[in-house]
Amino acid sequence: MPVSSLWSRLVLAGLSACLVLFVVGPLLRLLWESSPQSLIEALQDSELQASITLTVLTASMATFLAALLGIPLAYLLARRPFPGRRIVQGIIDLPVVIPHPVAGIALLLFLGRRSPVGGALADLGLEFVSHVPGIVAAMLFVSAPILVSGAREAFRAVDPQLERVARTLGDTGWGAFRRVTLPLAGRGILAASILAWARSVSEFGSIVILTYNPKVASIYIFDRFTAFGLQSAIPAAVILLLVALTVFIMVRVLQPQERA
Amino acid sequence: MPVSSLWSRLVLAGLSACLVLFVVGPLLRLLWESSPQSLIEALQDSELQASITLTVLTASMATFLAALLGIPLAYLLARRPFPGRRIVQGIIDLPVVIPHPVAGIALLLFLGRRSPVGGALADLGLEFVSHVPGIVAAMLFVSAPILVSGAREAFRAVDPQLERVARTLGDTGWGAFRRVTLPLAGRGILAASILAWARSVSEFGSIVILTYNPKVASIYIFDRFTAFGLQSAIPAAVILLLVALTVFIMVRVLQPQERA
Amino acid sequence: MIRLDSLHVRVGNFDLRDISLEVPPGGYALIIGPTGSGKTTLLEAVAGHARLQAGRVFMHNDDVTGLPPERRGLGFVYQQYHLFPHLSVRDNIGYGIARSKGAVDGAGRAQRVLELADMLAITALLDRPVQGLSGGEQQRVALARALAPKPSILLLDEPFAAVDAATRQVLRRELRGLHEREGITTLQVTHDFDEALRLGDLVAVLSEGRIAQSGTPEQVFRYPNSAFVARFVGTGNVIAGVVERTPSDDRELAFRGRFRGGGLTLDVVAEREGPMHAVIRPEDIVLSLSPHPDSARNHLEGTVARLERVGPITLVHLDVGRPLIASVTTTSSEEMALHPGVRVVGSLKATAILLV
Amino acid sequence: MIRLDSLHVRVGNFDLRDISLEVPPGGYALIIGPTGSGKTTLLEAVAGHARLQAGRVFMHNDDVTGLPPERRGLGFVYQQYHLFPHLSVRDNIGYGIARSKGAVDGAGRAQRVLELADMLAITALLDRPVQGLSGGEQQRVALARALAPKPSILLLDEPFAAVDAATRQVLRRELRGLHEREGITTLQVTHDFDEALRLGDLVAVLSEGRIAQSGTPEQVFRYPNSAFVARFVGTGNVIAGVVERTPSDDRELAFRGRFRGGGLTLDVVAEREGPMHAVIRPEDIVLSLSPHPDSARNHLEGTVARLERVGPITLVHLDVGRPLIASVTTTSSEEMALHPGVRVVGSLKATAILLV
Repeated sequence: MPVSSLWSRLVLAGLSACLVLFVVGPLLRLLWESSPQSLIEALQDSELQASITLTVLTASMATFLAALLGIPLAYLLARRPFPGRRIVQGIIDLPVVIPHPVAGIALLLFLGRRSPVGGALADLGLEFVSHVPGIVAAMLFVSAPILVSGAREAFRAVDPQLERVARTLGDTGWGAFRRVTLPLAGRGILAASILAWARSVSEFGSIVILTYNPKVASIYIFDRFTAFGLQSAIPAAVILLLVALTVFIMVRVLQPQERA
Repeated sequence: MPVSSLWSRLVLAGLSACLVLFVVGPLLRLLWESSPQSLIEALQDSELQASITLTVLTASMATFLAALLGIPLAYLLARRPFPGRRIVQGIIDLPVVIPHPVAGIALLLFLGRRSPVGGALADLGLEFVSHVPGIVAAMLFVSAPILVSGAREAFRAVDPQLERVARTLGDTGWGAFRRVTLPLAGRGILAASILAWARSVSEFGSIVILTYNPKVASIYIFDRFTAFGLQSAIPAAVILLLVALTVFIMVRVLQPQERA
Repeated sequence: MIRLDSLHVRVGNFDLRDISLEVPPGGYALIIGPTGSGKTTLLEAVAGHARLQAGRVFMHNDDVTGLPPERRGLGFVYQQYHLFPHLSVRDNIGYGIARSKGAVDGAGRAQRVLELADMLAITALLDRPVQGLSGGEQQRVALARALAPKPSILLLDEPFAAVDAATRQVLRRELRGLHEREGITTLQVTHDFDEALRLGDLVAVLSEGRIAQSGTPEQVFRYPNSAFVARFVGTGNVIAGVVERTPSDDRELAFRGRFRGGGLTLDVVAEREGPMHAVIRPEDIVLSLSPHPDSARNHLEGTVARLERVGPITLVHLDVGRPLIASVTTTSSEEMALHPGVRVVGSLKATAILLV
Repeated sequence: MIRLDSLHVRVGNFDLRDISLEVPPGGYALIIGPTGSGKTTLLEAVAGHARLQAGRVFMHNDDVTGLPPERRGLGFVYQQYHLFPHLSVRDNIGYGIARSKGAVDGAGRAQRVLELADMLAITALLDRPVQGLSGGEQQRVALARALAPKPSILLLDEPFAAVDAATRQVLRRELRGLHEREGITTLQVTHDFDEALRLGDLVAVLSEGRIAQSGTPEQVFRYPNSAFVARFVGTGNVIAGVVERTPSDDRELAFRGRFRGGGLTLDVVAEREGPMHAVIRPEDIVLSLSPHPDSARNHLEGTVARLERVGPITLVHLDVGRPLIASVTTTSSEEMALHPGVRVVGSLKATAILLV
């Protein structure tokens, strides 16, 4: 190896290290602020318990809906060339770039009693604004793109020729999908679902507008922070961080080993 | 094509359409609520002007920093097997799953005057909490992973053999990077940067904790919403949505045509 | 039996047209052609993966044109094998059995897998995942998988492209043996005419989406019907030129004539006049060191440009005003002490020149 | 000139060991071996892309072991060509010129590109992007790009693997011609011994990271030093067995002996006793329809199992208790009316049996 590359390597490594430290520093600092006792105490707070339970349930519901509607869409996007596919792909990726309060306001307008859609659903007894379904809707809006793009990539990673092979071996189209494509894409889809679940748990900006009460965990933390100050928000923040980290590690384990 | 597949196609298409409508419906509804006049009026509001200017400037600064530190890291992750690479990769992806208010609290602890890092920087005149640098820090924290992973994929998509070819043709390592890899990864890196910029603009949950004032656009909208109600937040929300859409279309145009 | 009746297939903006071909029951047919000539598309149309614009596909006298692939009862071995990565070798081979018509029970299925594994010498691999297999091993597993449901028709897409030359020879021999034992009607695609010579009963040369020539490999090799086929199958020297009738000899279907082209003038036996290609097989050129009288009508003087030894045969690259390749046994080459620069005479019978 | 001195290269857990080889100035050497034998790794070590565990690389008597690839002054043509996708054909070819030592001005560069494009018949492609090119065209552009900076050494990694057979022949001929005109020391990797026979002055057979044998292609083909090499280069029949000394004939370096193996007993001329392989070239077996006295020491009776015609040669697959392949000219095969089931006698001189 030529000598010059040592120098360029040091610059590369130095710049990279700055970024890594900037990401990991705040998280370590937050963990550092908490003690096992304070976490246990915080977990005994019935309001925090309720908000965590609510977060888990709503995030799970949103992920279920995202999977139910999103996996078929992901398959279509990955495998079937249909007119307007690029446009549909674009629409489904949109929520990633929309500021969260803007998403909240848009959902409020769409699902509020005064809108045709929201009104019709309210007549059926499904209220969104300031109700639990509002939380699920906000979570679904921000997490569906993550699930769809992850599942789409998982389907794409499966060689489409394998389905053809299965058909020459006597499988119908659905049989080939169920016995070949789905098992092969399964891990990727599961990882995408977990990531979508985590994104749901992390959402704040749109839920704060749609349904402040009952409070999901991120709103509970914000509420503690504004009402009682930093120290009082830390234990709940640490608990939510630990949940996020656990989920994250699960996803990493599920995802296929990366290329070199 | 066998008859059975028509039925299964309808189910697939129906489920997919639900999700697409759920995403596009609220956005159309929001655009519908605004009129050109109301937008022009809103744009003349000096407070909104100031918040949009602030948002653009801070997001650009955050993107610049993310690119400066993140492109080298992306190259290392894509090309050089180094010990702990998977861990570094994991760390850099973490912010995606961390609830935004938790990220805000972690940054507050890390960059506040009472922390060693924040204290040292404050002595140098760089204050974060309730100051503009806090906005940039929050934006950098949430957008860096997007830039790094996009740039990493862009580098990966370039055949590493091409650099080897360039070297047998007389290029040094740096020359091969500059004349071959960088031009080929350029569009992908630019698209990732724009996406990171959009993510910075969209951020709310961590900025609201770190620096409420001066207000970036998403906080301005939230502030209007809580202080004056839904109607008063709509024009600003539409403007931010239009900005997001513009950026989004730019990214789509830049990204390489997708595989079929 | 496979019968293709005026198929027309369109994929993107590539057309495969007027494809008619009949492979008799138990026959072994090869489709050859250069990259991009539509070979794989043709196989996919036979398998039912590609939509037909026109034409019909018959298998054993049944019209299967409208049937999906799973109901055509055929085996397909893909160029890249495409083993199922989530299944073991055993489960890959067994995949199709459970779904075949004469539904087999678990024991019958296990029995059939063992039988095939034994036949293809992969018994030791049965419990392995497919990832670590070599090219040749994957090839055998793919073949066993395709044969397991006892298809009456086997389609092979360049089955030897991804293995090295030594393995290729072994597999080629095994495949031919297997074909003879199982009596399956086989249609294989290849870009290698050598393979057709070694394996096929019938060969069809594909060029730009159409069948340029079909027949036994021998026929196609000896009597290519166009300059394209002659070049592609490597019949020998192909020279563009013009045929003229010799004034003294006319009123017959085949007449003695004169071919001028590539700087040469040759006595030929022709059936029509005008622009044609002369095809000369290297082994039809008899080399000698000095001109001497013989019955051949054409004598070409030139020098040896280069020798190329291919096992027991030596190809002699001649310069006779234009490049010409002759072949001699290596023994003769040594006896004549051929080496670059030597002056030689190539003798060539008029009847040995094929005009296309 | 390239000289490799006891190279040891480790990539992952694969080792390339004890590689010593010298290619004389202007020579054309081929490294052949099966997939996974380390051929490409060897080329990368020569180019300076792979780190050496031990050993030294010399080019023109300079020790270049410590130099990065860009300072070794060589051209490298990769198996998959790896043209720069963001540059036109012209800019691909010109890429290396600007960076070569005798820095050329813009006009000189354009001149060199035209010269090479002309030589390789790709002038018409110069302003095209590289995406639409066929395999053969890409191959030529890659070759032109590698030759443009006038390297004194050219490395080729399976340059013909990705083109079809017809194009391969043309390119092979062109490459050999180019080599002779430009006088570049060339080192090529291939898995195809045929290529070595046609192209190389020197061949090294690689097996599991070591050089199993090296020499002229003729030497290696005629006198393989191991069963592996004999099988790999396709010398012919390889039979495992044991050599015994004939009691009456001893005290000499080479002695008459008896080889037993594969169900056969053969008279041989051996240099040592014990387990060995007998290598018999198909063309050394003389076939006749009935036994008749001749000078050959071995007469093997058997039946014809199968005929395989390869152009002017016919391979006769015999069953003599074990399979044995003989080759005859197609003419003889026809004269003898050979077909499966015919009983024949194969005669074989004791001196024609190579023991390894």
